[in-house]
Amino acid sequence: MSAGAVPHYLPLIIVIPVIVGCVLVAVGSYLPRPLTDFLAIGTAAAVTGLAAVVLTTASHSGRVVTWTAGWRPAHRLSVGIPLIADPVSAGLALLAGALVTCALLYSWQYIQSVSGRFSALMLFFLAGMEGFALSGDLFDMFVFFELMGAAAYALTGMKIEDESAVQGGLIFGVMNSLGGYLSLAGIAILYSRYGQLGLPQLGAMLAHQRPDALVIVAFALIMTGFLVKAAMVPFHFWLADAHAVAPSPVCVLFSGVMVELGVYGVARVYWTVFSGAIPHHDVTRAFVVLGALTAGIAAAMCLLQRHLKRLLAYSTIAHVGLFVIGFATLSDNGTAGAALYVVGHAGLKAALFLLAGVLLSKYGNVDEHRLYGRATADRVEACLYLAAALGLSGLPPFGLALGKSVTEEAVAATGYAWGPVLFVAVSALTGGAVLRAGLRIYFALGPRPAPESGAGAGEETTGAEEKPDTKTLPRTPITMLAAIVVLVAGALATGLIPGVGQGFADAAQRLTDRAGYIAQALGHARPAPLRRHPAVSWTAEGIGLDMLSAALALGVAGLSLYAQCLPEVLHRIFRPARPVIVTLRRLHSGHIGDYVAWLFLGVAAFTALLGLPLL
Amino acid sequence: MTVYAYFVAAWLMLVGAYGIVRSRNLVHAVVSLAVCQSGTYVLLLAVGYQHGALAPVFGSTIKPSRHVVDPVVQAMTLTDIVVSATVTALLLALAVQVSKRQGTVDPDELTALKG
Amino acid sequence: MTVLLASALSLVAIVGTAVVATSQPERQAVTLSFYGLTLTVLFLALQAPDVALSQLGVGAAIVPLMVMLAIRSIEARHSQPGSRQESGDGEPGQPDEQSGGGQP
Amino acid sequence: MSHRGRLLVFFIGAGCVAAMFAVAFFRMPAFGGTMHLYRDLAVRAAVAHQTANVVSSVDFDQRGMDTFGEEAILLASVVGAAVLLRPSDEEAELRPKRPGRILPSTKLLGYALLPVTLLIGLDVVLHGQVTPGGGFQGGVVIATGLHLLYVAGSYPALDRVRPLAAFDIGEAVGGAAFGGLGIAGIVAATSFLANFLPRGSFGQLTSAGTVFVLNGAVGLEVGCGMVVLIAHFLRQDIIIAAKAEQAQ
Repeated sequence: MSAGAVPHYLPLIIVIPVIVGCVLVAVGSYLPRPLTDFLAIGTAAAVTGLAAVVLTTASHSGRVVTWTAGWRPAHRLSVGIPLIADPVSAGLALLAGALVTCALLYSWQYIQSVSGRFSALMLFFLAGMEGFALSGDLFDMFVFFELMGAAAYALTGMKIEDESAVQGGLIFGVMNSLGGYLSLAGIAILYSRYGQLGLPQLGAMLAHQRPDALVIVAFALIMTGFLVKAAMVPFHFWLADAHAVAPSPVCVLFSGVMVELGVYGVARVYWTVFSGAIPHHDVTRAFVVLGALTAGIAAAMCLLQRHLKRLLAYSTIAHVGLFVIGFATLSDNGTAGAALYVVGHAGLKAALFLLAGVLLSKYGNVDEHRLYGRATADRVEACLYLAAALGLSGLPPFGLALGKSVTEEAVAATGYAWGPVLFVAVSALTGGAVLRAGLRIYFALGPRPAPESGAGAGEETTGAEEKPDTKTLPRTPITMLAAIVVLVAGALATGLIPGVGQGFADAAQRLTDRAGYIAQALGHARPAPLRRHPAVSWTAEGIGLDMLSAALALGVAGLSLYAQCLPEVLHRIFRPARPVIVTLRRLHSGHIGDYVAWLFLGVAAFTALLGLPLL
Repeated sequence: MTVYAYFVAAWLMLVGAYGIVRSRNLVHAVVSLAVCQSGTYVLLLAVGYQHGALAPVFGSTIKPSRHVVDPVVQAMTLTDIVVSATVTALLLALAVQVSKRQGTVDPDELTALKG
Repeated sequence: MTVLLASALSLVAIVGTAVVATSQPERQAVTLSFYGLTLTVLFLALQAPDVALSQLGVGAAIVPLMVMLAIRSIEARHSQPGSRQESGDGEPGQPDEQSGGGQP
Repeated sequence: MSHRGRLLVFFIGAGCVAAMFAVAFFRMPAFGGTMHLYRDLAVRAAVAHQTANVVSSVDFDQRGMDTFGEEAILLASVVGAAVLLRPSDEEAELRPKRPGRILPSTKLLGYALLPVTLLIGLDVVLHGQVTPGGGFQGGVVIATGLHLLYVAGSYPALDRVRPLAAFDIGEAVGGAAFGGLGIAGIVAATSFLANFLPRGSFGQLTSAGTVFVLNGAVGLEVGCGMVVLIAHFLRQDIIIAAKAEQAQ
């Protein structure tokens, strides 16, 4: 297809998965399993290919814009809905497509799919993510937010034989819906004054306005839905519950791209609609506080887990906290670094979840303590796990390390000198926890943990009763391994391919360019030429910090493996922390009422943090 | 009257959320969530209302004019109602399964997910 | 007109509160259905016949019906262990008068 | 958290959120005011496309993308409910018990009302572009109507007129047709969901171009989808039971 025709075909990225999903619903029960699997994987791959074409076009022409149903804007107003792909949204569309392809490849033949319905739900989920990433309209974003949600709740609760799965799905559903409704209330409030819903139109109207209470309240409410999706403290409770119980290939999508789409929603809506009205430093302050709190609490929770998927889920929350700090710098480099961080993280975390799924299929549980030494024969898996875990803690040359170092530098440059310290500490703690689990499971290092040991016996989810995603597998199927290898290789490639940093820096400039977005969406304006920017690439200092966090992660892993063998003095140092840990654990109670109460307190706190200094 | 409708909407949202917080039954919590969402319908339609204006459906008797209430909020509310029905259905299905697996639908007694 | 709107709004607020305050879910299906009807009236008063029609079908009939069916499957399960005879009075397959919008 | 602690946290949070709402509401345009920018644009656009029901024009023409997403949500949740309410490994389907005693008048009313509601539903679907209603509303009426059979006391009768596989296909065809018409818009007029069919004259049954066809697709999807959705709940209630119970 020629470059000029690309905008016309942009909606296909959203429509094709829905249509194929319909086909699977209609005839899925009559087709043989390989055919439905092939159809689903083929569709996901085709969507990925389309997204790649759009990304290429967008990085040349700035943005790919299409107004659905042909309602082009006049006088900066329109009745239609635009789909707008700038490099960041097209990149996310590509990431979502690629991860769904890998997840479906992993599921090939093995994940129990009731007459093609698992594949159909995955495709609807894909459509929701693509729609959310590409939409240029507030209400339309809400619709696709809900589509993501509807498919995701069902996918979470799929293993109906598993008592925690259905509860996790329910909690996820209630929290996300509540967040969505508060967002919708915010949209209605904004609409009452401005009478438009498109992001570019609203951005044009709000530019250079003094923000009054209506704008701030609307902003805070709209953000709530996205922050719930992004699992920021104290909206994060649902994530660990949902990830712990969803089938592994679904976790890949949750951790790899859905949660990040929440962060994207925050960045997109702030940059295009509100950045002209709400001063930058207030937004930076609010989100840096939120991100730091999230990263800290989640890193501590991560270290406390023995349920492998729950452990990985808390590590995701901690990393999302760091992404948010990166985007909150509101600088080109911070944004570029955080975007690169997201992509690098997606590949590694996806690989780790799939490895956890393999363990579950082979050994019947995901409890780190029970799995001790069970998988010593799985050499290939052990290597992949070790590589992914070290990559997660920041080991170069994975793309994650590059993103992390660029973000650290930008955060420090914004005036938060403690930023790099936090980044290194959180990477070391979460990476250490992941490594600890791997060293126990694959290498039988450290003393054998007692099945009922730990600070909070009876107060935690162990993962011993988790129901497998598949029939018990004697050995790892080649399709599963292939999916994992592709993911790890992809994560490595983002750090090694020259020019990747440059591409992300250009993409970040497009995301933060409000005027350019509006001009190109509402008119036929050519994109502004890109500013020259400092190189986004490996630096000696960054590599040093990355190596440091990887080394510290190894240290953390070693310490917690051999905690029993430490001298009494060291134990005494940690004793005052015990009540804090117990309280922290108790707060994650799995009680829906608690979570809703925290959600409202969170909205109030966030609004106060953002709005009070402005009034 | 100038803001009464808005306050009714906010009341419904908050009272629905309160229902979830103090709920002793997951089905009750799901229904409360539906009440919370109905607050958004009321808010949307209230935003688009105009005193004395007619429904935005023209016909042989009503000539096209601008003296109608906002059709856009109505379209949004329609979507919202579909979302409500479908989300409620999924959550009820999950609640039914929770009761089968754990033998209770009281959030205070559900213990599968902790820490 | 204003009086009609104000009373419809007040009714919705009161009935909505009543739905949340009904702690026995069996009765909630009924109050929810009634709440759906009050919302329908409000939407008509707000000049939104399209929305009122959907609300009538979804909010007053389909959703309460699903709530009722969900409650019955849950109750049937809870009265089972140990006392199989007891479940006889909640005989499945026999519709009771609580079917929200079903009653003509 | 304890019950009291939970309520305390909630009341602090909700109190602040209520204050936020209040502050915003007093800065919003007053209820019932005359300033509705989008309304003015939408009415003009609907008239330009010969669509008498402006809400239908917004739903299927101007903001058709929203409705496409909405239909996908419906499909996803119907499939999701089917997955969640399937009989689990320890369960099996039970033969439905004989219905209890039903008053003959209730039965008669149920059967008599069925064709009436179906006709009303069809009418609501077909006239969506000119009168209030449309595919969604009509589909819901049809789905509700079918369940009058259940109220009339006959689950077997309901089961006969409701071959689930066919309804699954119906809902999928409806959803796919919506997407397909959207793509046809790209082919015929370069943009997704473009209203490329002849638009007829204002207020007629055949007016409004694609709005008419899309209404039909949505009617099919919603009607079938709602029936399937309720069917899964009914099945759960009536015929799924633990294998152990069945053995008795």
